[in-house]
Amino acid sequence: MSVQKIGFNFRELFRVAPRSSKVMVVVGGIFSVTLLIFVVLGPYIAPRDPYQFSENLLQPPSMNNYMGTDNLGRDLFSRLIVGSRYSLGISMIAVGLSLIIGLFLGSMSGFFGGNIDRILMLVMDSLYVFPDFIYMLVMVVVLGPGIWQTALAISVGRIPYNFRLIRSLTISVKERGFIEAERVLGADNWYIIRTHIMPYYMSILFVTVSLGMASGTLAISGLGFLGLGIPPPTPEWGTELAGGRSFLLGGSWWLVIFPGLFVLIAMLGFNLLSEGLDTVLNPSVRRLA
Amino acid sequence: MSLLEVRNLKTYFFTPFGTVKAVDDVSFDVEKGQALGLAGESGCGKTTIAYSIMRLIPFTGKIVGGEIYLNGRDLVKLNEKELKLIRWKELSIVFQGAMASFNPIFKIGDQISEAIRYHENVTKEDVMKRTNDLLELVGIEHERANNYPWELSGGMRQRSMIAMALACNPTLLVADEPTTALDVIVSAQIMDLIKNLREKLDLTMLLITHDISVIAQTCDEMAVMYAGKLVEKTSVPEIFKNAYHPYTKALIKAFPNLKGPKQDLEGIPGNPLDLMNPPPGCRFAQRCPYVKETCLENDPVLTEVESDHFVACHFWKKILAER
Amino acid sequence: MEPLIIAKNLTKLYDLRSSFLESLFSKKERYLKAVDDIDFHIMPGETFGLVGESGCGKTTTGRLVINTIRPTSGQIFFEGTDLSTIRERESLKALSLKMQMIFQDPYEYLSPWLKIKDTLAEPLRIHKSVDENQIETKVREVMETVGLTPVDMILPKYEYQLSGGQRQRVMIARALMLNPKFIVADEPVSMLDVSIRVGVLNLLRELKKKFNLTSLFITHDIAVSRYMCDRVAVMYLGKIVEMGPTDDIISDPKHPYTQALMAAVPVPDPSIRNELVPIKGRIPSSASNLPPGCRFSPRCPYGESCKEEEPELVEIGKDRYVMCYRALKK
Amino acid sequence: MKLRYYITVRLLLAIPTIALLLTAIFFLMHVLPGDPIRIMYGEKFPTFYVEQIRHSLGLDRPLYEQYFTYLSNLAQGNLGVSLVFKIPVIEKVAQVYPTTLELAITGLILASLLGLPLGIIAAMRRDGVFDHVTRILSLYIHSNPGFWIALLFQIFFGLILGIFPISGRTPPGFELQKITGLNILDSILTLNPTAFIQSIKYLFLPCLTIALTSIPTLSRLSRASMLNVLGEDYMVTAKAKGLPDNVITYKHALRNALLPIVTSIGGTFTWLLGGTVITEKIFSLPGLGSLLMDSLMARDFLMIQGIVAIYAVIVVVMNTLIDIIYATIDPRVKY
Repeated sequence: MSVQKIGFNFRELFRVAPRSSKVMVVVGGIFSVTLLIFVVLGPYIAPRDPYQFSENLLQPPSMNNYMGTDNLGRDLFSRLIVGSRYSLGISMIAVGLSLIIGLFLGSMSGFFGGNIDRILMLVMDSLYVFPDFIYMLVMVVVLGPGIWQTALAISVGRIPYNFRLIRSLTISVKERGFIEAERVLGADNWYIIRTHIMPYYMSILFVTVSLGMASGTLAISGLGFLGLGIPPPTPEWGTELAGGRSFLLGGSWWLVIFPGLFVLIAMLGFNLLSEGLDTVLNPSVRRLA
Repeated sequence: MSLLEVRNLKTYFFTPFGTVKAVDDVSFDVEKGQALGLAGESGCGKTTIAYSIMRLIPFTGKIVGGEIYLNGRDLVKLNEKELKLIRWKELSIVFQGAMASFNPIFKIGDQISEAIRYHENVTKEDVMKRTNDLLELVGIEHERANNYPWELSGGMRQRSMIAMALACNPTLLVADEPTTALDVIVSAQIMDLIKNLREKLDLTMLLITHDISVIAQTCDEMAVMYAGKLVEKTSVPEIFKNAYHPYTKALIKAFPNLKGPKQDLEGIPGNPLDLMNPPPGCRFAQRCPYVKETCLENDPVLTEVESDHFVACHFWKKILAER
Repeated sequence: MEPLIIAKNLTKLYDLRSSFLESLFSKKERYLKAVDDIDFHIMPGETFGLVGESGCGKTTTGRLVINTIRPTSGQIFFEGTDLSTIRERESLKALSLKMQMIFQDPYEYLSPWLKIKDTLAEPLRIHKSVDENQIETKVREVMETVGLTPVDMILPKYEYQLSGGQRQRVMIARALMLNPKFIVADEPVSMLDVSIRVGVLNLLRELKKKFNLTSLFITHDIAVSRYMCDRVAVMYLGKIVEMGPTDDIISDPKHPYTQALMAAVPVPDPSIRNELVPIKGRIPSSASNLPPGCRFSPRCPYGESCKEEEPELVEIGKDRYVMCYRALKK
Repeated sequence: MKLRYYITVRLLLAIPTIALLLTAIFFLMHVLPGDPIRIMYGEKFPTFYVEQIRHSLGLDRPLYEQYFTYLSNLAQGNLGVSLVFKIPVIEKVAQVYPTTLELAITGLILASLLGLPLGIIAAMRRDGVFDHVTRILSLYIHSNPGFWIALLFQIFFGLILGIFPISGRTPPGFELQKITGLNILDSILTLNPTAFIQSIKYLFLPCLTIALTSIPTLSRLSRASMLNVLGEDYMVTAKAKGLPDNVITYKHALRNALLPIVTSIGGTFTWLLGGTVITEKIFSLPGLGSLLMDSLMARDFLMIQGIVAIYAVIVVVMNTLIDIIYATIDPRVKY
């Protein structure tokens, strides 16, 4: 009994996907898109100036301040909305950087093999077994604070993962028959990579970006929480959360809960999206058995 | 009463793209001590028949109608618990890809003796002895019992698979493409082995293959399937001499021969049918040289045209007259 | 007449040391002799067959001839030019205009990203051999030739929407697109359903006549080689053990391995009993540990003492070669 | 004999990995902009003294020389002297590493005990209620950052319920004879029940935090692995053989499914170890992570180098160990 293949038509793939995955894609998509709108239009959406001090220190949530105010009287809701620029924006830069580097090195390594591959594999495997969060910490300290420095540190943490993914994908495609057929036709390497291997990357691109966004957000907020992220007064979720911690014993729970919820919702959005997309785009996973 | 009676079997698969009628109203019998060869192309539903008899249809598929009587008992009605008692003891199967059919982390001997241990109340020594005997029976030194499946060659693995299938002296042996994926010489040796075992053990067998010459050499009866339907069934000498159905006739002529004069062959035009949405009428109609309007509208019924010769074709009389 | 293809002392070894690790720690060199010092030639217009079981090196030979892999030693001459001397990218590209390949598995060898239209146009685009506006005409013409009809229905489809036979016809059409002189067909029908095999074989025969194609036809089925080939070479573990005109070999096989291969072909006729295959054992697990003497001796039904020195491929009659002491003695 | 050879080879192979990581960290600390001494003592510190300190640490010598000194010192187990604590780095690290190790290992065990069965049961009841619930739940847990979980635990168990301590590794006045440095193990070895209960009590929240961050990954991996095995042809054979259900599940499926899971535990351990830094910081555990954070803040670069080296050794040893375990349980690995 052969299962009819359906190729790579997204609409068709989505149509035949199980309902749970569809729900995941839609819910995750809504979360992610909303947050991305915050990133782009944050300052226009925020009801108040996130840097504006006021007399109302440590006010609990109210109709004036939806999520209360902090110890300097700044509106927490506005700070968190604008903060998405930093928490998610940096993550986006990091994902982009790590993807470009991972794509380049991974496809070279996988396609050409040989000694380049061996050396790159050794380096990347070494980095891979080492906890990425620890070298992010060290790099952030060495490079100093700043948006680009943080993004660079985080992307380095992600490179080994992307490298391995792209490399194994390249190898599996390279071994496919139609690549050999291209060689017989007289096509050169660059042509083959461009027309026949690149499309394969597209099939994992969305899932990888989405997963990368989740891990990037986690890393930035973690760095921020440890006081190594973007320094105050810039409103970054992790930094806000760490700042709010000292007022917890005074009963100002909102300073901890709301930043945490923002991180949680972002993570949930990206994770739902990647999990759902993964099932939709790789129907074989659910055709096992 | 025949040993195996398949009556109006319908097994469908329900995929997100639609329903695949893999086996659509198929009936046949296998007498005790006989071997029936079931021939057909990939996707014609012959493997699904094997899996239906074993009640091993994967969860996307379902037997939606019909009965399968083994010794008068309807297998379709049995629950999992009752099936466990029947499987391997009365019904065993040789799978297509013997590589994947053995569990890679257990030794060959363990996997064979396991089948005996759970079905019969015998001592450890007896199990050991029987396992070794089985391996010797299929032409493998019994020391090989200590090998892992991946340490054996394809031919030896298929031999071990046959040994395992015979472990509990099954009433019916189903062999699903036992020689595909094997090299020419090895597959000839495996077919020899099956032929010898049949004579030695008086096996009742259902052999499923795409290669009708294998059936010609090993079976008593032959049934031909096309696109989920049985199109012809009779004894092997009869079908090779007096085939009625145009598809059977084309199949018999579809092999280049090695002996006799070199002759030009005629292929069957067209392509195999998509079982997702089969058109009404005879399923072979698009590729049939005898096609008339009625073929496109009415599904031909399997009729007994001579004694013990069943054909599903509207024009069997015309074909008979042409002979 | 000059042969179109000459293979001289052709050898291909594969390094079996699986990993970087092993190559570091294991001094022992393990090689698989996929193709072991073979010679043959193919005349223009001829269909030359390579027959043997899997692992005998027939596919490797095909790839060596088509120049997708390079021999470890030995040469292949195409129209008198040693292929190993062609190094520049442009000349290699030009070479692919003249020789093409049809692969075994039509399910693997067509790119899933392209419509049939583009799959077929691709060779023309890579070589820019036809004007862009001429491409579709050419594609349609070739599709008609190979029986990919109705053309308009098939053009916009993807490979996974076609049946196996149609895919194999696409493969053939693609190989024909550049009007090659020489084609390597690697088991073109073994993955296809019985009912469409003959159609594809017949198509290949027609094309050969129509375009006066020279081809190397690789198959495991000696009966198919009888149907298709003018001359045939039987390979065993990287060596040619018998070579000659197909009809001569089929009517009087000299090498015991050829005899075994023939006996193994099942006969679609219940009145003729298949003879028992006069051969024991199986191919050694890897050609890296060859037996001493004749490599066929462990399986040879005649059990003669050929265990000291390996026989050579010797001409025993007009254009007939055998690698067996016993056949020589007679 | 063969196994011993395999272990030797694996251990030898671990050396380039460790060397590479150490080299990377060395160059990271030395090549990138920023003078560690300057950063440490501040802009106002007299340049003369900075130069003197640089000289005494050998920082004014050419980079390659420093690198080879670093390597030869390393080979002798000398990681230098901490700029802050003024004691050898190795001594300080030796004091604190058991805390991290204990946290990581107990976390890994807890995560495996919970995560693996969840995934395997979910695979067996695929597309059922249990499967869906675990899938959603583990996605949800996976979306909670470790520090957030830790904070919630502190608020709930520590502040509201008050049943678990929320900071430190031991209560004040805790006495335990030190054998391995791992409190739980030591208290068992010395048959000290009070210390045992106290150690567990203090370890509970950090350990649970660490475990929760890894459970989703593990359950997902084991679900995928089990599904893979359930789809194999040999499972059909097992069913066709009419074997009892528990034999099919436990003998044929589970043992095969566990093989890839064992390999993935290495990755989980790496991920989990990264998480210990924040967890230690939040629960004020005196481990490598806290020490690393303090050293990072103080720009104590020799200390940072030393700590990273120890982390590298821990993960590489762990991964090598897993490789060896895998080789002993999978007959297909040839060594």
